[in-house]
Amino acid sequence: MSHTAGVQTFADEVKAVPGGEHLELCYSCGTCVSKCMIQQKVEPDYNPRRLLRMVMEGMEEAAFTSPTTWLCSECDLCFSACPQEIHISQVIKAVKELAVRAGYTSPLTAVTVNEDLCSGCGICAMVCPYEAPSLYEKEVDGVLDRFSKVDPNKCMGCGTCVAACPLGAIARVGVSNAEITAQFPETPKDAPTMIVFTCDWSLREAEDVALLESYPEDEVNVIHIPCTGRIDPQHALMALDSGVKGVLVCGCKPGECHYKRGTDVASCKIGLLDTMLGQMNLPQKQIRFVQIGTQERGRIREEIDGMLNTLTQSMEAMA
Amino acid sequence: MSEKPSANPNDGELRIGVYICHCGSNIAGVIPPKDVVEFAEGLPDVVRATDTLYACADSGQRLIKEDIKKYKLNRVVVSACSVRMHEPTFRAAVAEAGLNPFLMEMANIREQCTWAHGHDRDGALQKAKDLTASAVAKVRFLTELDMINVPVTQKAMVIGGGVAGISASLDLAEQGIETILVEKEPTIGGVMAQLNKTFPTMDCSI
Amino acid sequence: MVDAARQPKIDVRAFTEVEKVEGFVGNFKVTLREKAKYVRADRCNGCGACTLACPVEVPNYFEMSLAPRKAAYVPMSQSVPLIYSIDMENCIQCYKCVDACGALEAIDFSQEDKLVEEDIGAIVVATGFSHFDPSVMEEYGYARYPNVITAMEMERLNNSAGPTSGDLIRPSDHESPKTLAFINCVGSRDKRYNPYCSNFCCMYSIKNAVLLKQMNPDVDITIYYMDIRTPSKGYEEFYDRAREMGIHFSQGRPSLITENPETHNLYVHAEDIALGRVTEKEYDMVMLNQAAIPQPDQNHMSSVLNVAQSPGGWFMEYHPKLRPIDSPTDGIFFAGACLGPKDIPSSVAQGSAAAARASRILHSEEWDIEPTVAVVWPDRCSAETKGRACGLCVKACPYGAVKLEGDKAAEIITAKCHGCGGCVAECPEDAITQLHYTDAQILAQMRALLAEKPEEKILAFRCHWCSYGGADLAGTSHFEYTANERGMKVMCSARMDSDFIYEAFRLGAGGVLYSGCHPQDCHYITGQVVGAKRASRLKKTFDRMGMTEGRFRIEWISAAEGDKYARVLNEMQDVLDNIPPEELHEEIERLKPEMSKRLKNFPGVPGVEEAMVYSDKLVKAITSQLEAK
Amino acid sequence: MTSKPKLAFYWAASCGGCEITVTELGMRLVDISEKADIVFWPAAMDFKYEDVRAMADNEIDITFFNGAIRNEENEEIAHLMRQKSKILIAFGSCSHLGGIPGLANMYDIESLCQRVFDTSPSVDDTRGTRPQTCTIVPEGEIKLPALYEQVQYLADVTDVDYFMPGCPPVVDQVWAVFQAALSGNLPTKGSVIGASAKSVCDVCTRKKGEPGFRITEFKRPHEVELDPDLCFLTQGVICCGPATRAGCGTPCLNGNMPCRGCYGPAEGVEDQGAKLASAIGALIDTDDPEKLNQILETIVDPAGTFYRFGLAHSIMNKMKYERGTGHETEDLH
Repeated sequence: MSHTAGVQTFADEVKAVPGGEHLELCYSCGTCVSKCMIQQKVEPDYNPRRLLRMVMEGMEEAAFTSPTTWLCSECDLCFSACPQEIHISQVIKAVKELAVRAGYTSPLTAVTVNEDLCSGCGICAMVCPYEAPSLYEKEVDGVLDRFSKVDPNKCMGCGTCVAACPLGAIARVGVSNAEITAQFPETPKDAPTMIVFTCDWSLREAEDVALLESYPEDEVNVIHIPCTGRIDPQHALMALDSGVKGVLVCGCKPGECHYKRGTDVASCKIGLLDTMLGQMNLPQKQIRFVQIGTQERGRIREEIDGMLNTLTQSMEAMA
Repeated sequence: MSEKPSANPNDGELRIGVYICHCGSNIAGVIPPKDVVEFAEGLPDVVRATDTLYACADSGQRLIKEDIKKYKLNRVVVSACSVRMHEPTFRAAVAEAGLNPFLMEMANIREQCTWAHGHDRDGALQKAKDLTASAVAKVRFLTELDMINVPVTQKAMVIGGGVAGISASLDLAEQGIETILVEKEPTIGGVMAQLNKTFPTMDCSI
Repeated sequence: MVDAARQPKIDVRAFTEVEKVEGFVGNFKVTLREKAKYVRADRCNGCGACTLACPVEVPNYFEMSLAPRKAAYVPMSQSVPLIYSIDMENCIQCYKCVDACGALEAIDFSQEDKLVEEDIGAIVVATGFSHFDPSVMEEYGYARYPNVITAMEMERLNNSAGPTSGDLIRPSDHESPKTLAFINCVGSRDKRYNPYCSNFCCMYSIKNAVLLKQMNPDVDITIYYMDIRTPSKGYEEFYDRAREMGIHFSQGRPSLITENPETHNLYVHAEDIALGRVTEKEYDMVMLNQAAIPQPDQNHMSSVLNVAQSPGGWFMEYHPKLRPIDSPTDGIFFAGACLGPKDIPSSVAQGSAAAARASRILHSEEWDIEPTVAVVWPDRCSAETKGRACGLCVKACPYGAVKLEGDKAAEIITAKCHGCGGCVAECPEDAITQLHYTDAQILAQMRALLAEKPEEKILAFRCHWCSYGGADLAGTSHFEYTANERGMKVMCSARMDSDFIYEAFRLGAGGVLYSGCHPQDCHYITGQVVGAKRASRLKKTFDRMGMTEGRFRIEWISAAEGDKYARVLNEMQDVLDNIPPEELHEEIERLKPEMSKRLKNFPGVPGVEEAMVYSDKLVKAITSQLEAK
Repeated sequence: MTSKPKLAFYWAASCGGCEITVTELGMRLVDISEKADIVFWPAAMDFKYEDVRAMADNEIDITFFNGAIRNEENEEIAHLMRQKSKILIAFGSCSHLGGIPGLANMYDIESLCQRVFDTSPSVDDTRGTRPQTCTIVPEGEIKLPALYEQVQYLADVTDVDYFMPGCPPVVDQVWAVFQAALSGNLPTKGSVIGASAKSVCDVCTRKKGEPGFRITEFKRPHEVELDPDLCFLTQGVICCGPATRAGCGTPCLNGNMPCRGCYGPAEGVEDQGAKLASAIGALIDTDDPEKLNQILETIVDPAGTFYRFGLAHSIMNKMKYERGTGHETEDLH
């Protein structure tokens, strides 16, 4: 590590980024690592603490190839927990920007835009928490037309844009409209079947995740989405239309969303949908949004059992 | 102190000695003390100006004491550290040489100069000179003063009956000093009394 | 404790608070409030019959509210003094205690708080510390999860004199826990709450672990830590012993505790730093090693005693290395955790140290105090010259040290004067001076500092106790600020005479800082108030004159605020940098006559004219040297 | 005998605007009448249902059917026109999606009647008058077609060949469709004709929102001075353009009014209103439930806004009337 005076080191570059100024204060307590769920859920080598260390030690190459650099979704759970008040996500973002400049690319699968459908409304660009999509213009048949394009290094794959795109012009493997609707169950008329749309992050504990799979499939049908920002009211309605009796959407507590705002987006959409169902004089509680906090171990069981109970009761009442 | 203070206390010849402390590299690492010495030599009534590695050290104090005699100094300026640090030291030193301790003035060229302007050497040097000149200006108008004696009530009060307060009270009382130990709770003992066995003796804390 | 009670020279005044401290070294007058106990100390024999009879139960602070006490109570059976009291806030006045006390007739419901004055030569302040409330850290679930407890609660649960007679049980089901986690640095070393290291918690958690393990070797204890700090004699060895006993140490600060809603078992989420892996372990019980924090009434005590506070709220020592026990006020000393978290050995040592510092004074018949007092030139006082006393000096004095009777010139009672200089600066006739801080001395200093390129300089007036200390701290912390600052020291902002400020601007100073203690810290009780009033008058005057905002600045900077001192100076430098030089020059020249107008009486002050003559000579010597270069 | 193709126009539950569009063809109608015979057009010419009934099946080449299916008569004629026409075109929003009349599906018939016959400010009648399907008068029995419980669109009751959206369809598109139809150039059956595939945003030239743009309060067009160069959404005004099929020629946008969605869902949109809620809901900025409610309350009548023309065509409508999951007996909001 040569810290020659006057020369801008890797650490200096990172420290120059807002939020990165306290980098050297990190005393490696590991709070960020355990507050974050990426290591447990996705990538064992994910470790913000070590990335900070790599930056301090000038280990550019190691930092650029570290999964931490690419997987951090800036949820900032660690920031509010950091006893040294280091804005870790901004440090990581700075590293990522330097990595991109150096030619490294994100290992994540980004969403793609189907230009045959895209009308250039720009909603994807507005809703994205990461500013990954943007509009550009190109000539089509002699006319300047507007399309969206997605920066694959910025896209975290939450699917908020996929749900927001009015025309279904944005998709990603695993979260396309067709893939989601294909998971809707065959519904026996007399079963209290419910669909649980669950985001990848709101259930921190392994036992809660396992619980989801423990219900009989004709009762609780689980559809995994990366983030509740991916929830499309169309899907909820289609599900109910197909005979499903209840839809439970399970996302993160406000302020704890893994993709910054997906859970807020979902509560806006579900709020709107709920109002509209009310206007149509349709029962409103068939679609429920629960926002589960990091400390609400076991709450998902209460929620599912509660909804199953309600559904069974209302079916019995109708019969 | 009812006598009328003199407006013009300096009837005799003024002989000022100026001492610029290096404080090792604390001062000398930022500014050259010799430059300040040279500057001080050019100030009115300064008959002696010199630098010293550590003014507060025995050797430094000895130098000042000897100079007071040798150069018949009647005012002393020490450009060194904070008055909160060594004013008592230099007052005592000049007093030992027979000079009224209030005829010594310090210029703070360490805490308030070289340490605060480590990356502005020119600025620090200029400031050190000005602070020294300012002290020289002040000593011109200093008068001999005597400490004021006040009677002492030989009774102590300790506020807080925790382990520190009890310890202080016992030490005072065992020296024969009447001590009032004040505790706001109904019992003394503080946090310590609430503890289980305490380290390292692992005995009862009470 | 018991020794203190037995020692005849110690007069224990429990249930008593310090109301007021006046006077000075050797001659303090302390007013104590002896709170009503409703039990006569001279009659109570400590039998406890009143407690038995009392039907009211309330939580006992001493047991961390884990156990009740009666309204007629002592906090613990070994209380010193062993005198019961009635907690009138909870007492239902059934008078059963009176009956129980019987012939002793110790219970006296007519008691009231009593104010007592004591003459004291020296004071030792040992007000201790308080405990951080971890319920604000939602991640640990304290106060929501029954089996998350604090270290102090553990002390009581584990104590043979405690509510469970030393049986450690879980609050949720009263079972004895088999697996325990201790979490260190809860609320300390955490910039969100308290940035400092709480000093004793490492040893404290090791001690508790060892005690529990000794009682029950089967119990499984994990201590979560960031660093284990064992700097004193025998500490590291003790730590080794704990490891050898099988206590687990896991490096990594837990980020979260979750609870199984049925079993109330707890899951601690942390990174095992050595492994670089996140762990989630299940425990029966978790103990939070909460930070030591200043007493809730520390701010109040600070103003009662007129002593400053360090960042975080602890009392501030006069000098951290050289005078670590002294307060800035001669005759007041600190001991123990009121200065910052401290363990028992250090607290005992500081108690002894404070006693030694105090006994220097207490063993003397007389004590020297600085002679920097105010003195009157009677022939200038308007009471004498015009037969009309203006009384401003009396108003300015926080100590009642000015005697003003009839048409006789004001007189300063030296024994009462503390030397703030407020009367000196306030006197419209310039009839008062302060020894060692005369107008002539200050003027000569100022002129030397502004000899060269005054428009580039910022003349900073600082009081001796706070702002000068703040400037020192900026230096010791190496918080760099503009080298154009030129510092002047007076004892108190009350001494910062309007004439000095006018003169500084008349001499062409670019900026002037007027700084002193925060009002509650003032060494001279209300000196700062006198200074602050004057400063704001000056500010208004300068605003009216059209002076650029920021050239004259008023800031209250404590001895603990080195960063603030540096910041303020740098901001003032920015102000100057943002005025084009020719505009600044124009403004200075334009305002000079305004300043001179206000200074027309200044040359008549004894010594000032001479100081002007002398400083002209000095300035010439300074400038000629620079020109020679 | 003429060999010219035969055209028919019919007006069911609608305002008649679609018929006016046809008349707006002006002189071009003369061109049409040279190339085709108009055999049934109740709004303009004196034809009777009996005349149509008298025709052979598939005798009419193309029928332009506008209006929703609100009563027995609408449905009856829909079946009749289907039977007699080779090509049946759902003409205009009402027949395409249910249109404005479809908004009535938020209410049950009785509450609608109460409003219309009892409580409307312009009504002064305390007799509780209700339309009767059958009334005896001295001349005999008069029948009125019965109102249906719900408003349906044409394809709900019969097989439709093409859908031509718009409220009303714009004249040039109508002309283009006539030309295509008369020259036999219509696309595959079931297509939407006289419109584009993409959304209104595709042809809107207003400046779109910046990344990260969020809505904190919704406003109605009259509550705000609208900048003609900026996307309505960025001005807090709901615009249905993002999910609405283009082809209208953007007369609303040109008039500085947001798209109201009359051309129905663009390609790729399953349910226009739900999709708009999905797109516009994602623009709201709050993590505070109370604030969210405040923001949502600024959307006056979300269902009526997002489903202004397509409520009868929506999934919610299906849930209410087909799946029987509706609670028709519950009190209205």
